[in-house]
Formats: sequence, C-alpha cells, structure tokens
Amino acid sequence: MDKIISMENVTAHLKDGMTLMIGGFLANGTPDELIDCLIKNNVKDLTIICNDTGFPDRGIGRLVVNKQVKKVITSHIGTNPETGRQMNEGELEVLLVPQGTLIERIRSAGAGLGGFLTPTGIGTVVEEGKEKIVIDGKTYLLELPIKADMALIKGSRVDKKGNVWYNKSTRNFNPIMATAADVVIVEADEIVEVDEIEASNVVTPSIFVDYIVGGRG
Amino acid sequence: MDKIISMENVTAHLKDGMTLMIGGFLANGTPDELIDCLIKNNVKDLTIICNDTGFPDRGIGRLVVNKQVKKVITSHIGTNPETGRQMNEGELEVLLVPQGTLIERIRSAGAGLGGFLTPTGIGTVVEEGKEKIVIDGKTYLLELPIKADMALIKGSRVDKKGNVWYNKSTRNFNPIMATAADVVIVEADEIVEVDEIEASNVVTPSIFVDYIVGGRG
Amino acid sequence: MDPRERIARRVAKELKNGDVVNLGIGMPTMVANFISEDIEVILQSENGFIGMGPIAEKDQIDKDLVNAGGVHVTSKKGAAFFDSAMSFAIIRGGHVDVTVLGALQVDENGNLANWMIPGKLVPGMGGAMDLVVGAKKVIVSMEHTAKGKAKILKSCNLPLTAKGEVDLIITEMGVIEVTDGGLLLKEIAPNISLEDIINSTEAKLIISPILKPMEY
Amino acid sequence: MDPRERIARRVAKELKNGDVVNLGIGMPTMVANFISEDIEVILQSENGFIGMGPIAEKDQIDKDLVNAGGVHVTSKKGAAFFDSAMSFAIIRGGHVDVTVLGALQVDENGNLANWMIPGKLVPGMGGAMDLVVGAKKVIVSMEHTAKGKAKILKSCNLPLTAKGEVDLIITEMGVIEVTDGGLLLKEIAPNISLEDIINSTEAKLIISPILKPMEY
Repeated sequence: MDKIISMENVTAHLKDGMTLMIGGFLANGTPDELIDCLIKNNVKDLTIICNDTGFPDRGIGRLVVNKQVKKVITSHIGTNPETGRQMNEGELEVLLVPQGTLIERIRSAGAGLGGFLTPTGIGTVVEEGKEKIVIDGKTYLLELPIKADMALIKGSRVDKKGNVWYNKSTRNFNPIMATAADVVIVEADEIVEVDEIEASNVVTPSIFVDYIVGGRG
Repeated sequence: MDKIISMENVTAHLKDGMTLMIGGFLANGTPDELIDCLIKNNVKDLTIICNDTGFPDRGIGRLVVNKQVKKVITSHIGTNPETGRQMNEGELEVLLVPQGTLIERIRSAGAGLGGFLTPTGIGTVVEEGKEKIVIDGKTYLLELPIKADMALIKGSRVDKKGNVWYNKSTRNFNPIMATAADVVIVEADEIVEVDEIEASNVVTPSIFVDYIVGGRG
Repeated sequence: MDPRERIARRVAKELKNGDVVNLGIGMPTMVANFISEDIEVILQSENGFIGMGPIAEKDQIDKDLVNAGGVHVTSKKGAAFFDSAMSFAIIRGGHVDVTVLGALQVDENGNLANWMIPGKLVPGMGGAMDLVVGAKKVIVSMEHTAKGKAKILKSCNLPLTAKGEVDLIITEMGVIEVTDGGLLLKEIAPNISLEDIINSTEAKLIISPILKPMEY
Repeated sequence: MDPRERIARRVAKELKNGDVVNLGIGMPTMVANFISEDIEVILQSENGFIGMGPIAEKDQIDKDLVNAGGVHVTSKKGAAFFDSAMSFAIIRGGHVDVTVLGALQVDENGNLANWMIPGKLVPGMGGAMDLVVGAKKVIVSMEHTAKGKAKILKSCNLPLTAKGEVDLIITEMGVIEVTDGGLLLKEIAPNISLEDIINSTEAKLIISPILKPMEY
C-alpha cells in the first residue's frame, strides 16, 4: 500500500470534465505543484470547488487564466479579475456560495449527511430556489452536500501512510475536502516517517488519503 | 482574564435543575474531579447529555447512583445497570439517541446550525415524531441541535488562556461539547504555560473555555 | 474448535488488504486475532481513532487509551486520534469498508435488531445504528440460534437497528448472503447438513447452486 | 486626522476586554491599531485562527501564515489554528462577539449590502454573510457617503448581505444605532452640524435626546 507516487503518475488520474476540490485560501495552503501538473497536462472543462479563485498568477487562478475551467463553485472571486471577466463574457460559469455554507456543504458530503439548516443567506439572493425550514420560530435554508471526483490538497507534513498535519493557516479547506472526494491526492511540503506526527496531532487520518506527492518543501 | 479557578469556586456555578454536558466515553476522558464536585454539593435534578452513563462506580454513572439525575440524553446505558433500574422504576427519564446523531446534534448547536439530515435511524423507533426529508431519492431524518447550560470537559493539557489538547482516546465528545454550552469548565490533567501547546496542535481554542480547574494529573 | 472461533476465523477471511474495519463489542472483536498477516487491515474504534492494536497487556496500559468497549487497548504505528464528530463522519460518510456486529435477530430483508429487548434489556444503540447505515459492507457474525430458537427470521419482531442494511450473515453453520431475492446460503459448515441449517433458520434459505464448504 | 482613522479609532472604543472580534478587509482592519492597551481583544481570522497579530514586517513573514485578505500577518501568544469548518462554526455559532465590516449600503431596517453591484462588481460574499448573521454585534464602519451619494438609505437597493442584522453604524460624521424604531443618532462628530449629517443621510435619523460629541 505505498501511497507515494511521482507527479508523472498523477497524470493518469486526471480527466477532462472532472469535478475537483482544491484546497487553499487566497493561494495559502494550495497544492501548487498539482496545479502545475493540471496546467502541464492542459486538463480541460474542469468544475472546481474552492474557497476563492486566488490571483491570476498564484493559486487556483492560474487554471482560470489558462482557460481550463468550465465552472467554479466558490465564495470569492474578487482577487482574480480574470474570473470576473470570463464570467461576464459567458466563458465561465460561477456559482457563489457563502464561505461558511460552502465548507459545511463539503463537510456534509464527507460526513454522510443529507444536508443542513443554516441561517446564512436568509433574505438574500442565496435563498433562491432553496427550501426554507422554520425551527423554533427561526427560518433556515436547507443546504445540500457537495462532493467531487477528486480532491487536491496541500499538507505541511505527511507521513508515509498518509496521515496529514497542517501548519498554521494552510489548513483552511484542506482537511474537509479530503473527506468528500472519491480520490484524494495530497501534496506534501515534507514527507516524514510513520509516527513522526504524534497520533493525537494528526488532522487528516490516513484513511482519507489515496496518493501522496512530494512538494518542493 | 484569569480563567484558573479552584474547585471551591466551581460550586458557585452549579445549580439544581441545570442541563449539563459531560465529556468522556465509558469513563475515559471524563472530568472526574468535577463529578466529585457535583456529588459533594449534591446538585439535584440534573439533565445530563453524555455519550453513556459509564459504570456505577466510575464516570458519569456515579451521579446516577447518587440519584442526582432527572433525565439523561445518551447513546448507551448498558454498562451501568443502575441507569436501567431507575429507568424501569420511573425514577429517571432516559432518552436514547444514536451516538453519531448525538454528537452531531451537539456540534450543530455549537456551529449555529438549525439541524441536519441523517440517514441514521430511518426505519427504526428513532424516527418517531421526526420530520423526514427526501433528497435525491434517499430519505433522511431531520435532527435538531441540542445545547446545555454548562459543559464539563476533560483536557490532557490546558494552557493558561484555555487552549486545550487531548491525549489519545480521551478526546471523544469533549471538544464538541465545549462549543455548545453557555459556560464551559475544563478539568486539566496538566495546566501549562501559554504556547506550550503548539498553536497548530490546539484542539479546543481558548475562546470556548470559561474556567480551568487543575486535575490530579 | 470453539464455534465462536470458527465464526471469527471465517469473518476474517472477508477482509481485504487496506480495508478500514469496525469490529463490534464481543465476538466481532475476536476477528482481529485471525486476520491474515499478508494483509493490512485498519481497525477503526468509534470512540475516536484508527489504527487500533490488540488489548493492552498489564504493562502496556495507557490510562488515556481505551476502545469503544472501555477496555484498554494498544495503538499501532500510524494511528490517528480524533473527536466523536469526526469518528461518525468517518462511519456515516462511507469511509468504513466493513463493520462486523452481533445480532439478536436478522431477517430476509436484511433488517437487523441488536440493540434492545423491550421491557428486558435496553442497553441503547450506541454507535450501531450509524455503523450499520454507514459502512460499505455490513457483516452480522453470531451463533446461528439462541437457546435453540432461530435468530434468522422471516421478519424481525424486536425493534430494528437498521432497515435492509445487512449484506452477509456468518454463523457457525454457514455463510448467508442477503440478496434482493432473499437469503442465499453460499457456504455450509463441514459438520452441518442442509437439513440442520434449514431447521435452525426460520427464514427461507435459497441454496446456492455452487454451495461450498465453509472454510475457517 | 484622516477620516478613516477617526472611524477606526471610534470603532476601537466599542471593543471590550475579552471580546472575540473579526475585522473585515480594508478600513476595519485599521481598527486593530487603535485598541486600548488596557484590554485584551482576540482577533479571529476567518481563514482559520484566533490570536491574529499585526501585519508581518519583512523579516517576520511566514509562508504558512496569512490573514483572510491573503496578507502575511503575525500571530500572538496563545493563538490557535483550525480548519474552515471550525472557523465558521465559531462565526455562525455566536462565538464571535463583534464583527466590523464595510458597506456599500445600509438601511433603516439594519439591512446590509456589501458584496456586489450587479453588472459591475461581483467579488463574492466570502465569509461576510456568515459573519453578519453569526456575530453577536455587527458594526458597519464606513465613510458616510460615496462620491457625495448617501449610503445610509431608507431601503437598500443592492443585493443584500443579510437582513436586519446591523447593530451599529460608525462613520466620520457620527455614530448611529439601529433600533426597532429606526436609526438613532447617538453621537455626532465635533466638526459636523446636525444639518450636515441629515443632508448626507437618505434614511430618517432620530436624534438622541442625549446626543453626544463623537470621541475618537
């Protein structure tokens, strides 16, 4: 069960039209080498689920600039003008979701739930087309789970079994995305021996990780 | 903002008729000294939310044996025959909830959600009185959040600001309960200086903790 | 060989390399002793970890480490601990490949009853309802009858743990798969006749055309 | 003094010892510079931590540490990092005492619009909708008008961020509380007349009988 693969071997898992979750928050904690790999292979028509579309030259934004993205489900596109331009030109479909709702929808899928009730978005355009449920006199939106074919995440330290530890603010969407995709590939800053991450400090247990690629550190 | 208090000072916060969450799983990771304090003060008519009622002489079960509990919301009572006896005699109300649903209901309250949809319990007595919602052809139960007046939790290492780290299987319900009660008291195995727990390894951030009592270690 | 050991040995054969497995309290726990050394199976303990090892010997006891039965156990290299919300996200979210549980009753529709006998025994469901709904494969491992009474029924009459979720039933008498058409007897223990097993089973058994001897 | 600094200074006075505070991008971020040294305020950053410190100087930059604006910041002693699900559990669950945000428009009913101008600017809502719904107290901090046009309206006409969640509006002209009866002007800046502020506000302002000078 060796999970460590080369970046060349990642290629075999990439397909045009895939739905991808990609970790990171404004290019912090984003798996940059895996994005390089997507660019190098020019994988097309991607649906990407991510917190934001980064910047034109950093993070997930590079895939937008390179026109590999068909649809993006995200909470924020303001730092990447190219996302807005492609959206306005009708080249790219953008679905904006409140950040807390987006991460919770991903968690919901990973946790086997059918959805959840949130007060966020009530009285706004976010409620359009959604069921409202009143609990104890308070109105909530029913939000549904969202999953992906593949999650590309970034880990600061990854042991050889696939247990992951995240340093500081690089954690963000990564551990939750690892629970909600059919295939999970983690890009490691550092690959360490099993048990070098204390078992009580593991954030993503190894069972969620299918493949590990070694990052530049 | 010194959160460290003596066990005597805990007494002032205890009231007959309170709803308490108490952490632990079969007496592992249970705040034993806080339970001693509840017993010593003979706080009565408690509603207790907990994974299980432990054993007659260990964990939360001691409160049952001492007849301080009016109602218990829990997933398992099988290891404490006294809970079953009091239930059968009509002395104690027992509400049994599937373990995954119980912890998720607590999380839901702490996370400001109005509830969630779970497949657990469909076709069983658990579904009685609950709304069913069909999503993509699959039936789910709508389960509602549950909160408490106070959560009594156990931490292995607690820094002086209230950041908590849990060792091994003692974590269980503790960190989630810390998010869902008006007042949170953590019993520490060890109280350490601020920053002795690496910031990326903190499990319960200090903002959830109101008071810290020093355990026997 | 003890019938319970035979059952545990046969259940162990169902596990594949890399499987994430949750073993219920009691006989299912014994399965861990018989997993082939050629494969690596990751045991999940619903109180909050993966990588559970054997029961702790006296000198191995760690006060901060118990299994879901409250018994002191060891952890393996590469273990990971988490809270109960994550534990049940793993269980309910389909990240457990196999769960093995005991049963009071199981029936032709894959219904399972294993958490209470009204007016008599009410331990509570613990994590069983989530496990049976969430695990990819649900194996019931139990003795075929209780005090001579059938436990494999046309229809459970005790309160259910879950509806239609059981995949496989393994007893000391045989191996039975729950199919859309009913209960398919696939293996029979060497010392047991077809008549024996049919008489010990209230539910209708479909006999597989390629019925095999049960191997442990 | 720069009007933006005056606003930030006045907002800082709203914060109490022990408050957990989330400061939005832009002017709200400046508030951190003016918090009294007599109190301890814990800054929450929605990308996943509490205990945010000032912007990192060049030699303090840590590649693994940014704020919710993607800017390298420092962390304070006792900081704690977590994932985005926990971050928004904190936000939506009422564990943030105060959130300070900018606004495009705010109205008499406490409605807030700050995330898009249709056909023009669509940055997305990021975490703003959750923050405004979840925080115990919502403070809008902004310049009173935009290019001479009122931003405090009878009714917002841009898409809302949240309905009826704003508690307090602080501008360079004054401090306005959102009450059930409407917008209550509680403080007025020293250099501003009542006529000035009324003319710069589309919404009806109720003048507090104990109207005070605004202090920074």
